[in-house]
Amino acid sequence: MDIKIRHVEGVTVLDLSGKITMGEGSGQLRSALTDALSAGSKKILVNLGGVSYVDSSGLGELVGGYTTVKNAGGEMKLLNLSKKVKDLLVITKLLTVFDVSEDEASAIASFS
Amino acid sequence: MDIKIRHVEGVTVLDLSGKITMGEGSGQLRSALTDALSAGSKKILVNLGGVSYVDSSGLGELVGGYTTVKNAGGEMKLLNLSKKVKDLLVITKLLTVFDVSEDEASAIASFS
Amino acid sequence: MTEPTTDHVTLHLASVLPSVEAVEQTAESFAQKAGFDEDDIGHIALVCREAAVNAVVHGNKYDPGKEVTADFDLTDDALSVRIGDQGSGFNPNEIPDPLAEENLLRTHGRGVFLMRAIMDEVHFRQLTPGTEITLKKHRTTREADK
Amino acid sequence: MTEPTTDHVTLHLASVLPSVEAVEQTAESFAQKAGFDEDDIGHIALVCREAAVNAVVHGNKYDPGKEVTADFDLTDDALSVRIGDQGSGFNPNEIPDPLAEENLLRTHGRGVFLMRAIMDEVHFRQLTPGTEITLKKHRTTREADK
Ligand SMILES: Nc1ncnc2c1ncn2[C@@H]1O[C@H](COP(=O)(O)OP(=O)(O)O)[C@@H](O)[C@H]1O
Ligand SMILES: Nc1ncnc2c1ncn2[C@@H]1O[C@H](COP(=O)(O)OP(=O)(O)O)[C@@H](O)[C@H]1O
Repeated sequence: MDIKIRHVEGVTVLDLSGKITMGEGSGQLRSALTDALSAGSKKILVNLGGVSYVDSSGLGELVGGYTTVKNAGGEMKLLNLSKKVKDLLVITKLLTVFDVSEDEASAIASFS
Repeated sequence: MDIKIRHVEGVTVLDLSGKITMGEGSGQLRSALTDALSAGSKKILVNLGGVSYVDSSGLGELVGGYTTVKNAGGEMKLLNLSKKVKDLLVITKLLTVFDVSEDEASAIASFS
Repeated sequence: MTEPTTDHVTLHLASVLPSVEAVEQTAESFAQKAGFDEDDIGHIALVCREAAVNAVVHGNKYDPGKEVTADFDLTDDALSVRIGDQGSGFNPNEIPDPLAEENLLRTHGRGVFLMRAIMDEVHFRQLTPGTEITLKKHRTTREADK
Repeated sequence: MTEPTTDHVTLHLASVLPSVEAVEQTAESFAQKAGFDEDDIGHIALVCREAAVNAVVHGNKYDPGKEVTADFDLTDDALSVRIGDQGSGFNPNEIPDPLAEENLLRTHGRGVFLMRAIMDEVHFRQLTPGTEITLKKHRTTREADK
Protein backbone atom coordinates (compact mmCIF):
# COMPACT_ATOMS: atom_id res chain seq x y z
CA MET A 1 0.00 0.00 0.00
CA ASP A 2 1.07 3.53 -0.79
CA ILE A 3 -0.22 6.58 1.08
CA LYS A 4 0.06 10.14 -0.23
CA ILE A 5 -1.05 13.09 1.86
CA ARG A 6 -2.74 16.30 0.64
CA HIS A 7 -4.37 19.20 2.42
CA VAL A 8 -7.57 20.61 0.95
CA GLU A 9 -9.49 23.41 2.66
CA GLY A 10 -8.59 22.32 6.18
CA VAL A 11 -9.15 18.65 5.45
CA THR A 12 -6.26 16.14 5.39
CA VAL A 13 -6.77 13.80 2.44
CA LEU A 14 -4.95 10.45 2.44
CA ASP A 15 -4.78 8.96 -1.06
CA LEU A 16 -4.34 5.22 -0.60
CA SER A 17 -3.29 2.96 -3.42
CA GLY A 18 -2.55 -0.73 -3.78
CA LYS A 19 -3.91 -3.49 -1.57
CA ILE A 20 -4.98 -3.35 2.07
CA THR A 21 -4.63 -6.96 3.08
CA MET A 22 -3.07 -9.36 5.53
CA GLY A 23 0.64 -8.80 5.12
CA GLU A 24 0.41 -5.76 2.83
CA GLY A 25 0.94 -2.54 4.69
CA SER A 26 -0.65 -3.60 7.97
CA GLY A 27 -0.37 -0.75 10.41
CA GLN A 28 0.59 1.71 7.67
CA LEU A 29 -2.78 3.45 7.63
CA ARG A 30 -2.87 3.61 11.41
CA SER A 31 0.54 5.29 11.58
CA ALA A 32 -0.32 7.77 8.81
CA LEU A 33 -3.47 8.69 10.76
CA THR A 34 -1.52 9.04 14.01
CA ASP A 35 0.94 11.34 12.24
CA ALA A 36 -1.90 13.46 10.83
CA LEU A 37 -3.53 13.68 14.27
CA SER A 38 -0.31 14.76 15.96
CA ALA A 39 0.14 17.40 13.25
CA GLY A 40 -3.19 18.79 14.41
CA SER A 41 -5.55 17.46 11.72
CA LYS A 42 -9.02 16.59 12.95
CA LYS A 43 -10.77 16.25 9.59
CA ILE A 44 -9.44 13.29 7.69
CA LEU A 45 -10.66 11.96 4.38
CA VAL A 46 -9.37 8.54 3.33
CA ASN A 47 -9.48 8.22 -0.45
CA LEU A 48 -9.71 4.56 -1.47
CA GLY A 49 -9.88 5.40 -5.20
CA GLY A 50 -6.55 3.71 -5.88
CA VAL A 51 -7.26 0.67 -3.71
CA SER A 52 -7.85 -2.42 -5.82
CA TYR A 53 -8.32 -4.86 -3.03
CA VAL A 54 -9.33 -5.12 0.61
CA ASP A 55 -9.65 -8.33 2.65
CA SER A 56 -10.98 -8.84 6.17
CA SER A 57 -7.68 -7.65 7.66
CA GLY A 58 -7.95 -4.54 5.50
CA LEU A 59 -11.48 -3.93 6.78
CA GLY A 60 -9.99 -4.21 10.26
CA GLU A 61 -7.35 -1.61 9.35
CA LEU A 62 -10.05 0.80 8.26
CA VAL A 63 -12.10 0.23 11.40
CA GLY A 64 -9.02 0.56 13.60
CA GLY A 65 -8.11 3.81 11.88
CA TYR A 66 -11.63 5.12 12.36
CA THR A 67 -11.46 4.39 16.08
CA THR A 68 -8.02 5.97 16.43
CA VAL A 69 -9.25 9.20 14.84
CA LYS A 70 -12.49 9.25 16.78
CA ASN A 71 -10.73 8.68 20.11
CA ALA A 72 -8.50 11.66 19.34
CA GLY A 73 -11.57 13.83 18.85
CA GLY A 74 -11.33 13.82 15.05
CA GLU A 75 -13.52 12.67 12.20
CA MET A 76 -12.54 10.17 9.48
CA LYS A 77 -14.58 9.66 6.30
CA LEU A 78 -14.12 7.43 3.26
CA LEU A 79 -14.04 8.44 -0.39
CA ASN A 80 -14.24 6.56 -3.72
CA LEU A 81 -14.94 2.95 -2.77
CA SER A 82 -14.77 0.38 -5.55
CA LYS A 83 -17.80 -1.85 -5.94
CA LYS A 84 -15.92 -4.76 -4.41
CA VAL A 85 -14.93 -2.81 -1.30
CA LYS A 86 -18.42 -1.37 -0.95
CA ASP A 87 -19.93 -4.87 -1.18
CA LEU A 88 -17.73 -5.94 1.73
CA LEU A 89 -18.77 -2.94 3.81
CA VAL A 90 -22.41 -3.74 3.14
CA ILE A 91 -22.05 -7.41 4.09
CA THR A 92 -20.19 -6.58 7.29
CA LYS A 93 -22.53 -3.67 8.16
CA LEU A 94 -19.53 -1.35 8.29
CA LEU A 95 -21.38 0.97 5.93
CA THR A 96 -23.43 1.91 9.00
CA VAL A 97 -20.22 2.96 10.74
CA PHE A 98 -18.42 4.89 8.01
CA ASP A 99 -19.44 8.09 6.34
CA VAL A 100 -18.83 7.27 2.68
CA SER A 101 -18.94 9.52 -0.34
CA GLU A 102 -18.20 9.37 -4.01
CA ASP A 103 -17.32 12.95 -4.71
CA GLU A 104 -14.32 14.69 -3.23
CA ALA A 105 -15.72 18.22 -3.28
CA SER A 106 -18.87 17.30 -1.38
CA ALA A 107 -16.89 15.07 0.98
CA ILE A 108 -14.62 18.02 1.82
CA ALA A 109 -17.66 20.30 2.27
CA SER A 110 -19.37 17.75 4.54
CA PHE A 111 -16.79 18.17 7.30
CA SER A 112 -18.35 20.59 9.79
CA MET B 1 9.40 -1.87 -8.76
CA ASP B 2 9.21 1.90 -8.54
CA ILE B 3 11.13 4.25 -10.81
CA LYS B 4 11.72 7.93 -10.04
CA ILE B 5 13.44 10.20 -12.54
CA ARG B 6 15.88 13.03 -11.78
CA HIS B 7 18.10 15.20 -13.95
CA VAL B 8 21.58 16.01 -12.65
CA GLU B 9 24.06 18.01 -14.75
CA GLY B 10 22.88 16.65 -18.08
CA VAL B 11 22.55 13.09 -16.79
CA THR B 12 19.18 11.37 -16.39
CA VAL B 13 19.16 9.44 -13.12
CA LEU B 14 16.62 6.64 -12.66
CA ASP B 15 16.16 5.79 -8.99
CA LEU B 16 14.86 2.22 -8.89
CA SER B 17 13.36 0.73 -5.77
CA GLY B 18 11.79 -2.59 -4.86
CA LYS B 19 12.42 -5.87 -6.64
CA ILE B 20 13.41 -6.54 -10.24
CA THR B 21 12.22 -10.08 -10.70
CA MET B 22 10.09 -12.40 -12.79
CA GLY B 23 6.63 -10.92 -12.54
CA GLU B 24 7.60 -7.72 -10.72
CA GLY B 25 7.83 -4.77 -13.05
CA SER B 26 9.02 -6.65 -16.11
CA GLY B 27 9.38 -4.21 -18.96
CA GLN B 28 9.10 -1.22 -16.62
CA LEU B 29 12.78 -0.33 -16.79
CA ARG B 30 12.83 -0.74 -20.54
CA SER B 31 9.92 1.63 -21.01
CA ALA B 32 11.38 4.23 -18.62
CA LEU B 33 14.60 4.07 -20.63
CA THR B 34 12.75 4.39 -23.94
CA ASP B 35 10.93 7.43 -22.57
CA ALA B 36 14.20 9.01 -21.45
CA LEU B 37 15.77 8.33 -24.85
CA SER B 38 12.86 9.86 -26.75
CA ALA B 39 13.10 12.90 -24.47
CA GLY B 40 16.64 13.30 -25.78
CA SER B 41 18.66 11.86 -22.86
CA LYS B 42 21.79 10.02 -23.90
CA LYS B 43 23.48 9.79 -20.51
CA ILE B 44 21.55 7.53 -18.20
CA LEU B 45 22.49 6.47 -14.70
CA VAL B 46 20.44 3.64 -13.19
CA ASN B 47 20.57 3.87 -9.40
CA LEU B 48 19.94 0.47 -7.83
CA GLY B 49 20.40 1.77 -4.28
CA GLY B 50 16.76 1.04 -3.41
CA VAL B 51 16.68 -2.37 -5.09
CA SER B 52 16.58 -5.13 -2.52
CA TYR B 53 16.41 -8.02 -4.90
CA VAL B 54 17.26 -9.06 -8.46
CA ASP B 55 16.79 -12.50 -9.98
CA SER B 56 17.89 -13.85 -13.38
CA SER B 57 14.93 -12.14 -15.08
CA GLY B 58 15.97 -8.91 -13.40
CA LEU B 59 19.51 -9.33 -14.69
CA GLY B 60 17.92 -9.78 -18.12
CA GLU B 61 15.99 -6.53 -17.65
CA LEU B 62 19.20 -4.67 -16.88
CA VAL B 63 21.00 -6.16 -19.87
CA GLY B 64 18.03 -5.45 -22.15
CA GLY B 65 17.95 -1.87 -20.93
CA TYR B 66 21.67 -1.51 -21.55
CA THR B 67 21.28 -2.72 -25.13
CA THR B 68 18.29 -0.45 -25.77
CA VAL B 69 20.26 2.59 -24.65
CA LYS B 70 23.39 1.59 -26.53
CA ASN B 71 21.48 0.96 -29.76
CA ALA B 72 20.01 4.45 -29.48
CA GLY B 73 23.53 5.91 -29.27
CA GLY B 74 23.33 6.51 -25.51
CA GLU B 75 25.25 5.32 -22.51
CA MET B 76 23.80 3.55 -19.46
CA LYS B 77 25.71 3.06 -16.21
CA LEU B 78 24.82 1.46 -12.87
CA LEU B 79 25.04 3.00 -9.42
CA ASN B 80 24.87 1.66 -5.86
CA LEU B 81 24.69 -2.12 -6.23
CA SER B 82 23.97 -4.12 -3.09
CA LYS B 83 26.40 -6.92 -2.31
CA LYS B 84 23.85 -9.52 -3.43
CA VAL B 85 23.28 -7.87 -6.81
CA LYS B 86 27.02 -7.36 -7.32
CA ASP B 87 27.67 -11.04 -6.54
CA LEU B 88 25.22 -12.00 -9.30
CA LEU B 89 26.89 -9.65 -11.79
CA VAL B 90 30.26 -11.18 -10.95
CA ILE B 91 29.02 -14.77 -11.35
CA THR B 92 27.35 -14.00 -14.68
CA LYS B 93 30.30 -11.89 -15.93
CA LEU B 94 27.93 -8.98 -16.44
CA LEU B 95 30.31 -6.84 -14.42
CA THR B 96 32.47 -6.87 -17.57
CA VAL B 97 29.55 -5.36 -19.50
CA PHE B 98 28.31 -2.70 -17.11
CA ASP B 99 30.07 0.41 -15.94
CA VAL B 100 29.35 0.29 -12.22
CA SER B 101 30.04 2.88 -9.57
CA GLU B 102 29.37 3.45 -5.91
CA ASP B 103 29.36 7.20 -5.76
CA GLU B 104 26.82 9.36 -7.54
CA ALA B 105 29.03 12.41 -7.99
CA SER B 106 31.82 10.51 -9.68
CA ALA B 107 29.32 8.48 -11.73
CA ILE B 108 27.81 11.73 -13.02
CA ALA B 109 31.28 13.14 -13.76
CA SER B 110 32.28 9.96 -15.60
CA PHE B 111 29.84 10.55 -18.45
CA SER B 112 31.87 12.10 -21.26
CA MET C 1 -6.06 -15.63 -15.96
CA THR C 2 -5.24 -19.11 -17.32
CA GLU C 3 -8.06 -21.62 -16.77
CA PRO C 4 -6.99 -24.96 -15.31
CA THR C 5 -7.09 -27.92 -17.68
CA THR C 6 -8.43 -30.22 -14.96
CA ASP C 7 -11.46 -30.12 -12.67
CA HIS C 8 -9.56 -31.16 -9.59
CA VAL C 9 -6.31 -30.19 -7.97
CA THR C 10 -4.86 -30.79 -4.51
CA LEU C 11 -2.14 -28.49 -3.29
CA HIS C 12 0.17 -28.99 -0.31
CA LEU C 13 1.43 -25.57 0.61
CA ALA C 14 4.03 -24.09 2.92
CA SER C 15 2.77 -22.00 5.82
CA VAL C 16 3.92 -18.70 4.38
CA LEU C 17 1.86 -15.78 3.11
CA PRO C 18 2.61 -16.27 -0.61
CA SER C 19 0.68 -19.55 -0.31
CA VAL C 20 -2.37 -17.45 0.39
CA GLU C 21 -1.93 -15.63 -2.92
CA ALA C 22 -1.51 -18.97 -4.68
CA VAL C 23 -4.77 -20.24 -3.16
CA GLU C 24 -6.52 -17.05 -4.21
CA GLN C 25 -5.27 -17.23 -7.80
CA THR C 26 -6.13 -20.91 -8.07
CA ALA C 27 -9.62 -20.29 -6.67
CA GLU C 28 -10.05 -17.44 -9.13
CA SER C 29 -9.17 -19.63 -12.10
CA PHE C 30 -11.46 -22.45 -10.93
CA ALA C 31 -14.31 -19.99 -10.32
CA GLN C 32 -13.76 -18.62 -13.78
CA LYS C 33 -13.81 -22.10 -15.27
CA ALA C 34 -17.05 -22.73 -13.34
CA GLY C 35 -18.60 -19.81 -15.19
CA PHE C 36 -19.41 -17.61 -12.19
CA ASP C 37 -19.84 -13.93 -12.97
CA GLU C 38 -17.07 -11.44 -12.35
CA ASP C 39 -18.33 -10.25 -8.95
CA ASP C 40 -18.79 -13.80 -7.71
CA ILE C 41 -15.33 -14.79 -8.94
CA GLY C 42 -13.76 -11.95 -6.95
CA HIS C 43 -15.75 -12.81 -3.83
CA ILE C 44 -15.05 -16.54 -4.03
CA ALA C 45 -11.33 -15.91 -4.51
CA LEU C 46 -11.37 -13.52 -1.54
CA VAL C 47 -12.94 -15.95 0.91
CA CYS C 48 -10.73 -18.84 -0.18
CA ARG C 49 -7.84 -16.51 0.55
CA GLU C 50 -9.34 -15.77 3.99
CA ALA C 51 -9.52 -19.48 4.76
CA ALA C 52 -5.89 -19.88 3.68
CA VAL C 53 -4.82 -16.92 5.84
CA ASN C 54 -6.48 -18.57 8.84
CA ALA C 55 -4.75 -21.88 8.11
CA VAL C 56 -1.31 -20.21 7.80
CA VAL C 57 -1.71 -17.69 10.63
CA HIS C 58 -4.07 -19.19 13.24
CA GLY C 59 -3.61 -22.86 12.37
CA ASN C 60 0.02 -23.50 11.46
CA LYS C 61 1.32 -20.23 12.91
CA TYR C 62 3.73 -19.71 9.98
CA ASP C 63 5.69 -22.91 10.62
CA PRO C 64 7.07 -23.69 7.12
CA GLY C 65 7.42 -27.31 8.19
CA LYS C 66 3.65 -27.60 8.61
CA GLU C 67 1.50 -27.96 5.54
CA VAL C 68 -1.61 -26.21 4.40
CA THR C 69 -3.59 -28.36 1.99
CA ALA C 70 -5.91 -26.82 -0.57
CA ASP C 71 -8.23 -28.98 -2.59
CA PHE C 72 -10.22 -27.57 -5.50
CA ASP C 73 -13.01 -29.61 -6.99
CA LEU C 74 -15.29 -28.54 -9.80
CA THR C 75 -18.33 -30.69 -10.52
CA ASP C 76 -21.42 -30.05 -12.67
CA ASP C 77 -23.12 -28.99 -9.50
CA ALA C 78 -20.66 -26.88 -7.53
CA LEU C 79 -17.19 -25.58 -6.85
CA SER C 80 -15.80 -26.94 -3.57
CA VAL C 81 -12.65 -25.71 -1.95
CA ARG C 82 -11.20 -27.48 1.07
CA ILE C 83 -8.43 -25.92 3.14
CA GLY C 84 -6.67 -27.94 5.84
CA ASP C 85 -4.02 -27.09 8.39
CA GLN C 86 -2.03 -28.93 11.08
CA GLY C 87 -2.68 -26.49 13.91
CA SER C 88 -4.25 -27.03 17.27
CA GLY C 89 -7.82 -26.53 16.12
CA PHE C 90 -10.56 -24.29 17.53
CA ASN C 91 -14.26 -24.26 18.18
CA PRO C 92 -16.02 -22.56 15.26
CA ASN C 93 -19.17 -22.20 17.35
CA GLU C 94 -17.34 -19.77 19.58
CA ILE C 95 -16.56 -17.24 16.85
CA PRO C 96 -18.21 -13.97 17.94
CA ASP C 97 -20.79 -12.43 15.59
CA PRO C 98 -19.05 -9.46 13.92
CA LEU C 99 -22.41 -7.78 13.27
CA ALA C 100 -23.26 -7.54 16.98
CA GLU C 101 -23.25 -3.95 18.18
CA GLU C 102 -20.38 -4.55 20.59
CA ASN C 103 -18.21 -6.20 17.89
CA LEU C 104 -18.81 -3.78 15.03
CA LEU C 105 -15.65 -1.80 15.77
CA ARG C 106 -13.34 -4.76 16.35
CA THR C 107 -10.31 -4.88 14.08
CA HIS C 108 -10.55 -8.65 13.60
CA GLY C 109 -13.05 -11.45 13.28
CA ARG C 110 -14.75 -10.92 9.90
CA GLY C 111 -13.08 -13.72 7.92
CA VAL C 112 -15.34 -16.68 8.66
CA PHE C 113 -18.36 -14.40 8.55
CA LEU C 114 -17.45 -13.33 4.99
CA MET C 115 -16.99 -16.96 3.99
CA ARG C 116 -20.49 -17.78 5.23
CA ALA C 117 -22.00 -14.70 3.58
CA ILE C 118 -20.46 -15.41 0.20
CA MET C 119 -20.45 -19.20 -0.13
CA ASP C 120 -23.52 -21.46 -0.07
CA GLU C 121 -22.00 -23.87 2.43
CA VAL C 122 -19.21 -23.61 4.99
CA HIS C 123 -18.24 -26.64 7.09
CA PHE C 124 -15.53 -27.14 9.66
CA ARG C 125 -14.03 -30.49 10.49
CA GLN C 126 -11.56 -31.21 13.28
CA LEU C 127 -8.42 -33.03 12.14
CA THR C 128 -5.90 -34.75 14.40
CA PRO C 129 -4.32 -32.31 14.62
CA GLY C 130 -5.71 -29.38 12.73
CA THR C 131 -8.73 -27.90 11.07
CA GLU C 132 -10.33 -28.48 7.71
CA ILE C 133 -12.75 -26.00 6.26
CA THR C 134 -14.91 -26.72 3.21
CA LEU C 135 -16.30 -23.86 1.16
CA LYS C 136 -18.91 -24.68 -1.45
CA LYS C 137 -20.69 -22.58 -4.05
CA HIS C 138 -23.39 -24.04 -6.31
CA ARG C 139 -23.38 -23.37 -10.01
CA THR C 140 -26.64 -22.27 -11.52
CA THR C 141 -27.75 -24.01 -14.72
CA ARG C 142 -26.41 -21.08 -16.69
CA GLU C 143 -22.96 -21.42 -15.15
CA ALA C 144 -22.76 -25.21 -15.48
CA ASP C 145 -23.57 -24.88 -19.19
CA LYS C 146 -20.37 -23.00 -19.88
CA MET D 1 11.87 -15.87 9.46
CA THR D 2 10.28 -18.81 11.27
CA GLU D 3 12.41 -21.96 11.13
CA PRO D 4 10.57 -25.16 10.16
CA THR D 5 10.02 -27.67 12.97
CA THR D 6 10.74 -30.61 10.66
CA ASP D 7 13.66 -31.55 8.43
CA HIS D 8 11.51 -32.58 5.52
CA VAL D 9 8.54 -31.11 3.71
CA THR D 10 6.95 -31.87 0.36
CA LEU D 11 4.81 -29.18 -1.25
CA HIS D 12 2.40 -29.56 -4.16
CA LEU D 13 1.96 -26.10 -5.60
CA ALA D 14 -0.23 -24.42 -8.16
CA SER D 15 1.43 -23.14 -11.32
CA VAL D 16 1.13 -19.48 -10.40
CA LEU D 17 3.86 -16.98 -9.53
CA PRO D 18 3.06 -16.73 -5.80
CA SER D 19 4.14 -20.38 -5.56
CA VAL D 20 7.59 -19.20 -6.52
CA GLU D 21 7.67 -16.85 -3.52
CA ALA D 22 6.50 -19.69 -1.29
CA VAL D 23 9.33 -21.91 -2.55
CA GLU D 24 11.80 -19.11 -1.97
CA GLN D 25 10.61 -18.46 1.59
CA THR D 26 10.59 -22.16 2.43
CA ALA D 27 14.09 -22.59 0.99
CA GLU D 28 15.22 -19.60 3.04
CA SER D 29 13.91 -21.05 6.27
CA PHE D 30 15.44 -24.46 5.58
CA ALA D 31 18.78 -22.87 4.64
CA GLN D 32 18.63 -20.93 7.86
CA LYS D 33 17.88 -24.05 9.84
CA ALA D 34 20.84 -25.70 8.08
CA GLY D 35 23.07 -23.00 9.50
CA PHE D 36 24.34 -21.53 6.22
CA ASP D 37 25.65 -17.98 6.46
CA GLU D 38 23.54 -15.03 5.43
CA ASP D 39 24.98 -14.67 1.91
CA ASP D 40 24.56 -18.38 1.22
CA ILE D 41 20.99 -18.33 2.52
CA GLY D 42 20.09 -15.54 0.12
CA HIS D 43 21.76 -17.28 -2.81
CA ILE D 44 20.21 -20.68 -2.07
CA ALA D 45 16.76 -19.12 -1.75
CA LEU D 46 17.30 -17.28 -5.04
CA VAL D 47 18.22 -20.33 -7.08
CA CYS D 48 15.40 -22.42 -5.60
CA ARG D 49 13.14 -19.62 -6.72
CA GLU D 50 14.71 -19.76 -10.21
CA ALA D 51 13.98 -23.49 -10.41
CA ALA D 52 10.38 -22.85 -9.36
CA VAL D 53 10.00 -20.07 -11.94
CA ASN D 54 11.18 -22.49 -14.64
CA ALA D 55 8.70 -25.14 -13.45
CA VAL D 56 5.77 -22.69 -13.46
CA VAL D 57 6.70 -20.78 -16.62
CA HIS D 58 8.60 -23.17 -18.94
CA GLY D 59 7.29 -26.46 -17.57
CA ASN D 60 3.63 -26.07 -16.62
CA LYS D 61 3.13 -22.84 -18.56
CA TYR D 62 0.97 -21.33 -15.80
CA ASP D 63 -1.71 -24.04 -15.98
CA PRO D 64 -3.17 -23.94 -12.43
CA GLY D 65 -4.40 -27.48 -12.95
CA LYS D 66 -0.81 -28.71 -13.25
CA GLU D 67 1.25 -29.13 -10.11
CA VAL D 68 4.70 -28.01 -9.19
CA THR D 69 6.17 -30.18 -6.45
CA ALA D 70 8.83 -28.89 -4.12
CA ASP D 71 10.59 -31.20 -1.75
CA PHE D 72 12.93 -29.89 0.94
CA ASP D 73 15.17 -32.30 2.78
CA LEU D 74 17.70 -31.39 5.42
CA THR D 75 20.17 -34.07 6.52
CA ASP D 76 23.34 -33.87 8.60
CA ASP D 77 25.20 -33.74 5.34
CA ALA D 78 23.28 -31.41 3.04
CA LEU D 79 20.20 -29.44 2.10
CA SER D 80 18.47 -30.91 -0.95
CA VAL D 81 15.65 -29.21 -2.79
CA ARG D 82 13.77 -31.03 -5.54
CA ILE D 83 11.42 -29.17 -7.86
CA GLY D 84 9.18 -31.08 -10.26
CA ASP D 85 6.76 -30.01 -12.98
CA GLN D 86 4.35 -31.71 -15.39
CA GLY D 87 5.51 -29.94 -18.53
CA SER D 88 6.84 -31.36 -21.76
CA GLY D 89 10.46 -31.53 -20.64
CA PHE D 90 13.60 -30.26 -22.31
CA ASN D 91 17.19 -31.21 -22.88
CA PRO D 92 19.36 -29.56 -20.24
CA ASN D 93 22.49 -30.27 -22.30
CA GLU D 94 21.24 -27.83 -24.89
CA ILE D 95 21.12 -24.82 -22.59
CA PRO D 96 23.48 -22.23 -24.13
CA ASP D 97 26.39 -20.99 -21.99
CA PRO D 98 25.43 -17.51 -20.80
CA LEU D 99 29.11 -16.57 -20.37
CA ALA D 100 29.89 -17.11 -24.06
CA GLU D 101 30.72 -13.83 -25.79
CA GLU D 102 27.71 -14.09 -28.13
CA ASN D 103 25.28 -14.74 -25.23
CA LEU D 104 26.52 -12.14 -22.77
CA LEU D 105 23.89 -9.61 -23.83
CA ARG D 106 20.94 -12.02 -23.98
CA THR D 107 18.01 -11.07 -21.78
CA HIS D 108 17.35 -14.68 -20.74
CA GLY D 109 19.14 -17.89 -19.96
CA ARG D 110 20.98 -17.28 -16.69
CA GLY D 111 18.75 -19.28 -14.32
CA VAL D 112 20.23 -22.77 -14.59
CA PHE D 113 23.70 -21.26 -14.77
CA LEU D 114 23.14 -19.51 -11.43
CA MET D 115 21.84 -22.74 -9.89
CA ARG D 116 25.05 -24.52 -10.96
CA ALA D 117 27.26 -21.69 -9.75
CA ILE D 118 25.66 -21.50 -6.33
CA MET D 119 24.74 -25.08 -5.43
CA ASP D 120 27.19 -27.98 -5.10
CA GLU D 121 25.10 -30.33 -7.23
CA VAL D 122 22.39 -29.79 -9.85
CA HIS D 123 20.71 -32.77 -11.49
CA PHE D 124 17.89 -32.99 -14.00
CA ARG D 125 15.63 -35.99 -14.36
CA GLN D 126 13.01 -36.49 -17.06
CA LEU D 127 9.55 -37.31 -15.71
CA THR D 128 6.63 -38.68 -17.72
CA PRO D 129 5.68 -36.01 -18.35
CA GLY D 130 7.78 -33.26 -16.87
CA THR D 131 11.10 -32.31 -15.41
CA GLU D 132 12.58 -32.76 -11.97
CA ILE D 133 15.55 -30.75 -10.86
CA THR D 134 17.52 -31.50 -7.71
CA LEU D 135 19.59 -28.77 -6.08
CA LYS D 136 21.98 -29.79 -3.32
CA LYS D 137 24.26 -27.81 -1.05
CA HIS D 138 26.56 -29.52 1.44
CA ARG D 139 26.78 -28.32 5.01
CA THR D 140 30.22 -27.81 6.43
CA THR D 141 30.91 -29.28 9.87
CA ARG D 142 30.36 -25.86 11.36
CA GLU D 143 26.89 -25.57 9.79
CA ALA D 144 25.80 -29.10 10.71
CA ASP D 145 26.73 -28.43 14.34
CA LYS D 146 24.09 -25.75 14.70
N1 LIG E 1 -7.67 -22.68 10.89
C1 LIG E 1 -7.83 -22.17 12.12
N2 LIG E 1 -7.12 -22.66 13.17
C2 LIG E 1 -7.25 -22.14 14.42
N3 LIG E 1 -8.09 -21.12 14.71
C3 LIG E 1 -8.82 -20.58 13.72
C4 LIG E 1 -8.73 -21.07 12.38
N4 LIG E 1 -9.58 -20.35 11.61
C5 LIG E 1 -10.16 -19.45 12.43
N5 LIG E 1 -9.71 -19.58 13.70
C6 LIG E 1 -10.16 -18.81 14.89
O1 LIG E 1 -11.35 -18.17 14.58
C7 LIG E 1 -11.23 -16.75 14.77
C8 LIG E 1 -12.08 -16.00 13.76
O2 LIG E 1 -11.53 -16.10 12.47
P1 LIG E 1 -11.92 -15.05 11.37
O3 LIG E 1 -13.39 -14.89 11.37
O4 LIG E 1 -11.29 -15.46 10.10
O5 LIG E 1 -11.32 -13.67 11.88
P2 LIG E 1 -9.82 -13.23 12.19
O6 LIG E 1 -8.92 -14.18 11.48
O7 LIG E 1 -9.74 -11.82 11.69
O8 LIG E 1 -9.66 -13.30 13.68
C9 LIG E 1 -9.76 -16.47 14.68
O9 LIG E 1 -9.38 -15.33 15.39
C10 LIG E 1 -9.16 -17.73 15.28
O10 LIG E 1 -9.16 -17.66 16.67
N1 LIG F 1 11.28 -27.01 -16.03
C1 LIG F 1 11.53 -26.73 -17.32
N2 LIG F 1 10.70 -27.20 -18.29
C2 LIG F 1 10.95 -26.92 -19.59
N3 LIG F 1 11.98 -26.19 -20.02
C3 LIG F 1 12.84 -25.70 -19.11
C4 LIG F 1 12.66 -25.94 -17.72
N4 LIG F 1 13.66 -25.32 -17.05
C5 LIG F 1 14.44 -24.73 -17.99
N5 LIG F 1 13.95 -24.95 -19.23
C6 LIG F 1 14.53 -24.50 -20.51
O1 LIG F 1 15.88 -24.11 -20.29
C7 LIG F 1 16.08 -22.77 -20.69
C8 LIG F 1 17.10 -22.09 -19.78
O2 LIG F 1 16.55 -21.86 -18.50
P1 LIG F 1 17.20 -20.78 -17.57
O3 LIG F 1 18.68 -20.97 -17.57
O4 LIG F 1 16.52 -20.83 -16.26
O5 LIG F 1 16.95 -19.38 -18.28
P2 LIG F 1 15.56 -18.66 -18.70
O6 LIG F 1 14.48 -19.24 -17.86
O7 LIG F 1 15.84 -17.23 -18.41
O8 LIG F 1 15.40 -18.90 -20.17
C9 LIG F 1 14.71 -22.13 -20.66
O9 LIG F 1 14.60 -21.06 -21.55
C10 LIG F 1 13.83 -23.30 -21.08
O10 LIG F 1 13.81 -23.42 -22.47
